Amino acid sequence: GLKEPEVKTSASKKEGKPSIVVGTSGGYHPFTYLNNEGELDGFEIDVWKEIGKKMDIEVEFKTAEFSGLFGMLDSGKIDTIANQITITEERKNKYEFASPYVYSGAQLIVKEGNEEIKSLEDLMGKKVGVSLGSNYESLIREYDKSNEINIITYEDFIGSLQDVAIGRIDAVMNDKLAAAINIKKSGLKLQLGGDSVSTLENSFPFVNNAKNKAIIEKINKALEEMAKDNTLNEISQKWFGVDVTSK
Amino acid sequence: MINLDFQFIIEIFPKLLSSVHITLSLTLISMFIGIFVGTMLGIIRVYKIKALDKLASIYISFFRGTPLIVQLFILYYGMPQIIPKFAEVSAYMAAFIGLSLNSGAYMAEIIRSSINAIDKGQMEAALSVGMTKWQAMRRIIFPQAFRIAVPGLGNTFVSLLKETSLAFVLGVSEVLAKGKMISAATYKFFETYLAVAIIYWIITLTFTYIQSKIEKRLNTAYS
Amino acid sequence: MINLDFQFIIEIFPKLLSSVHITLSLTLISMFIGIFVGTMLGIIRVYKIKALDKLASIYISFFRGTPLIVQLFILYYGMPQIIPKFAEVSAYMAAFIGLSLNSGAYMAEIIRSSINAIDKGQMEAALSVGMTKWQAMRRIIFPQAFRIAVPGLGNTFVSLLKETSLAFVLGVSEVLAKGKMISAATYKFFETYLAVAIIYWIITLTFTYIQSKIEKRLNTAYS
Amino acid sequence: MIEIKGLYKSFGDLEVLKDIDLQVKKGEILVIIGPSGSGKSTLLRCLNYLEKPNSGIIRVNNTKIDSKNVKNEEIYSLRKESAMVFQNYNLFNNKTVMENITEALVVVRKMEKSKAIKIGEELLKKVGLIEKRDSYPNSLSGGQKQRVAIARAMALKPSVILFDEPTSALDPELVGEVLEVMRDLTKLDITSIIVTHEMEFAKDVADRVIFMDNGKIVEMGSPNEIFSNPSNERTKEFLRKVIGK
Amino acid sequence: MIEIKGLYKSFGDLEVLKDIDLQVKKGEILVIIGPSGSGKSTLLRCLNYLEKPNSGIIRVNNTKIDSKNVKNEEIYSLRKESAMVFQNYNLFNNKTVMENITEALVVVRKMEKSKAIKIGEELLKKVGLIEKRDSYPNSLSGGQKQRVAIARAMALKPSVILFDEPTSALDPELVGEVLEVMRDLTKLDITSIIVTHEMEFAKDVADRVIFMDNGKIVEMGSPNEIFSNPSNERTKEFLRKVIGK
Ligand SMILES: Nc1ncnc2c1ncn2[C@@H]1O[C@H](COP(=O)(O)OP(=O)(O)OP(=O)(O)O)[C@@H](O)[C@H]1O
Ligand SMILES: Nc1ncnc2c1ncn2[C@@H]1O[C@H](COP(=O)(O)OP(=O)(O)OP(=O)(O)O)[C@@H](O)[C@H]1O
Ligand SMILES: [Mg+2]
Ligand SMILES: [Mg+2]
Repeated sequence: GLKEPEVKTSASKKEGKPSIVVGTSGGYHPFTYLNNEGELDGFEIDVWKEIGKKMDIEVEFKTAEFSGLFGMLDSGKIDTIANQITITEERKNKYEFASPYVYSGAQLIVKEGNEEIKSLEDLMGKKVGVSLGSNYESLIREYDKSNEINIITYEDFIGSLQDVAIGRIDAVMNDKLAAAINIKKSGLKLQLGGDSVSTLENSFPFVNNAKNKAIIEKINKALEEMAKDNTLNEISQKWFGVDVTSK
Repeated sequence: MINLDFQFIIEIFPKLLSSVHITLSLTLISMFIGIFVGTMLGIIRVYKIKALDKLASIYISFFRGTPLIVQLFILYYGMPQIIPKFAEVSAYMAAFIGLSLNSGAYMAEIIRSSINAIDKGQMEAALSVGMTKWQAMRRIIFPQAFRIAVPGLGNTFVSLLKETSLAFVLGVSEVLAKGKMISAATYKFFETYLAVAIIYWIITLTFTYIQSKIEKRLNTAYS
Repeated sequence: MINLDFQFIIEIFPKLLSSVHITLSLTLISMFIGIFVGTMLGIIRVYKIKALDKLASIYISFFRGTPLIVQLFILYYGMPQIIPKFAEVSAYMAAFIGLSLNSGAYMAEIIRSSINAIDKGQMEAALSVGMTKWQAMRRIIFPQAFRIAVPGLGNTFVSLLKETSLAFVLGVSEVLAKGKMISAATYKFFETYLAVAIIYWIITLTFTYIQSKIEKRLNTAYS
Repeated sequence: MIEIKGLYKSFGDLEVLKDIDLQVKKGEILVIIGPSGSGKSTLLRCLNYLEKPNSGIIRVNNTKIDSKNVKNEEIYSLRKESAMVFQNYNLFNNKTVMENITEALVVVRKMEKSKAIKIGEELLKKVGLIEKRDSYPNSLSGGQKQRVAIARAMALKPSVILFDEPTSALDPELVGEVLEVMRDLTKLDITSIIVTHEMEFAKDVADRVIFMDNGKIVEMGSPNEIFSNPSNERTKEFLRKVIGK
Repeated sequence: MIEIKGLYKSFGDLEVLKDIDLQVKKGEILVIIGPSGSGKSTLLRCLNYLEKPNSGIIRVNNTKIDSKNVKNEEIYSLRKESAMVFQNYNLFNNKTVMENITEALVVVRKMEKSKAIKIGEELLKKVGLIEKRDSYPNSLSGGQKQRVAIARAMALKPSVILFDEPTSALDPELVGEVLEVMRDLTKLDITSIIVTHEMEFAKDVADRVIFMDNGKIVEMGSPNEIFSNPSNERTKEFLRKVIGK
């Protein structure tokens, strides 16, 4: 691990051990949420606790509304965000990302018993819901050159699922993991529509500057170690029963 | 440190403006229906019209007391379970039904207080010349109460303007929703919100200008 | 199909209630400061106090015209860049400064209209017995205007109550934010929102009860 | 034709009208005098059902209302029979002088607007306010307001007019003119009940005078009887102070 | 001591006061008569600076205000010298009868509350309203309101009182009492300006009478001169109609 207490972060306040402040919405199970004890819990939290151990730094979590997290990031009130942020070209223009630690894919969700929709081509002439902040809209648009798919954006994932169940829309596209978990948790009569459509990589964004570059390097090293000693896989198994941390 | 990307702000304007008609139509229609609902409720409460008074109280307390988002949820996701026909109601429809019912509750209070502010002698004089209560309301009391209500109704209008964004939870994408979608790809929340704020502000300024004209007119009798 | 899990609603109540003090303190403090701000602005606008009148207009138009979330963003993220001292302001502080300034703008309009509703003769009588304008305001005009303003201020209060939830974008987790986080584990958004709605409703009912008592008292002179 | 039987009215503990019985003939001018607070205004307001009596029967022409069982239509029809000039005028603040007069004609009597305006012009000329036709009440002097209030009531040509101190804000010149207008009313067989404290005016105009005190009708008679030869002690005392000057 | 010089006042195009010059001596009772709309109320309101004159100088005792250059302190000091009884009373709606009287004593004169209440009780007894001390204006009869308005003004014991038709809602009994109270005022060297249209009252109370018409002072003199032997044609015409009755 990284021993020298040289990691100084902009938001660190505590004396002694260097610390890093990680922002999270606390509203995205099972990645980040409040458990029965009222404490932050989830995949992201476990990953960061482990990173902290490996880097020998204090990890401090801050919760805020998702859209607020980026203001906090930009203004230096937090150092990074742990909230399943997908890496895209556009985002890379603004932020520096650590190495991917989750590999996922886009997944269609349909009403139970609907065997019509299995892939993007089945969506032609249909209504499909996507969540705000996801990249599924551009993913579908890229495929749908002839503009035949009706895309509806939702502020709230659960709202879009309700609409599929009620029959207002035909399908929802979301993260594969989130899809599986939500179908089970929501109790709505839904099912997965075919296999996942594409691959996505998620990681932690940092404000682009020299100091952060050094930190990112150390985080990458810690993630590498976690992959090697299998702790990353263990955390994934604990939350999902599968390994989402490798391609 | 936040470095505002002004280029970006300018770029997204046309995209945001393409949704302005949704925001505006939602606001105006809801305002219109809301004033009607609010006026009815206001009258019922001022004149304590028997059975209805209690109902009006409950209505107002529910719609003011609970978050609009819950009301929209119930309307859009809850109602179809009770009345299946409701499943056909579009998100847009549901949004403006919800916004109308909600703003109606707020306006009821404003209208109630402005009717109460009118000297009782005005109603008496109207009754004494043979008007019915309703004629007196329409001809004498309302026009005077309206003058007092305008600033409060203006408050409701600008609140409503911004609350239309909640319709996004139902999938209606008005200005703010559009902004969020645009910014989601880039995470330029700050810039987007600023651009949205400018649009809202311009709408509000236009409306405030109209409001001040109305007020001036209503004040002629009192200056 | 939504099957409400009442068990769940009951279970999360204690957890939600543990954040009620944040919601309530934010609301009450902001309301208090907001009334003060609103009264000052209202007076400035009614009596068209020279230079200040224009400023007050701009203030009101900005705070009513732009989304609260933008105001909070500017306050919390923007201000520290202009005045570095501002970086020390906590999210909680920023939230209630923002809410106060915002609600003040709304209340200014309500207070303006209720002062305008008072017969001019009242001010004249007060001046004629030798009171200063300010004494006349405090002793004669306000108490009468307040009676008319109460329902409108009530509107602002319940709006404020629910708008405190926006403070979550700054990281202040009040009732609704807490609810969202708790429900994340179970995806029982509907239940959570309902539970939150119930809490808001109870607060509103309590407040409305107090409001009706105040109104009754203020009405004694007019019944 | 007006008939009042057993009229009681109280505000809380304060009994303001106590067992009032009264009949007024068609076309009669009845003047009510009496000290301040004796219930004169309240009596007029009850006659128009602007105050609901605690008990008692009120009849105006063919409309009869028993306070024990009041129907809204009865009240409306009662009010259509009568018009009222309020002690504090109560002009419609949001209407111009002309509109104050024409409003009821158009809304209640369903008269054509142009016709109503003609009536308004005539009346405004009579009370000397034609040049104020487009002013709002807010910019009128006290006497001007009072004249508009009188014109508003008379425009309706009701079968009964209730005047509550209709000359209080008028200078003596105008009092004479109002008197004349009232004489015109009698020709039209309009019944008038006038509350006034101007004894000269009362003498001049009244067919019959009532003296009220403390919520009761203390004495009633022709102007001559009441002013020259009152029988009741309280009336005598009241008039002594007045005539003494 | 009051002095008015070259006072002009107009509302929009309407010239309401035209070049008014006037002096009132200390302790004098000046009565203003004149037709409705002639500018009597406006003159009183200008004297209290509730209306700002277009031009002219107003002096009350040692406070002198030139409308060309008005300072707020001057206005306040002017108003401290005087009190006013409004034509439409303007009682404080949110205050009880007692509070209406004591409010200014406590707030402006910084009197102890208990002392103010004593003064209030005395005055209320004088005007016969002690049992209404805790009522709100809203529940008073017209004459009762007017009496409270008079009591409110007198409680201040100012050096000048401006009465705008102070007896319009009073029955003759009370007019006599108010008259007496006014005579008391003269003993205290209080200057009074009274607008009234009750000629009897004017004769009884005035040291000097002014006849106003159309925004001008047309004639001025002792009551005897004005009422028995007016020199101006307009005055004659006005009084002919009055005395004729
Ligand atoms: N605020 C105003 N705006 C316009 N005109 C006004 C205003 N106030 C008064 N006037 C006009 O000024 C004239 C004089 O009014 P004022 O009240 O002084 O009359 P007055 O002599 O007191 O009459 P009255 O005996 O009827 O009370 C009237 O014609 C009136 O209509
Ligand atoms: N709404 C009310 N609430 C309580 N008391 C009232 C109300 N209205 C009138 N009164 C009281 O009833 C009594 C009679 O009032 P009313 O107005 O009928 O007197 P009035 O004979 O018209 O006197 P005035 O000559 O002074 O106008 C008064 O003592 C008055 O204070
Ligand atoms: Mg009366
Ligand atoms: Mg006058």
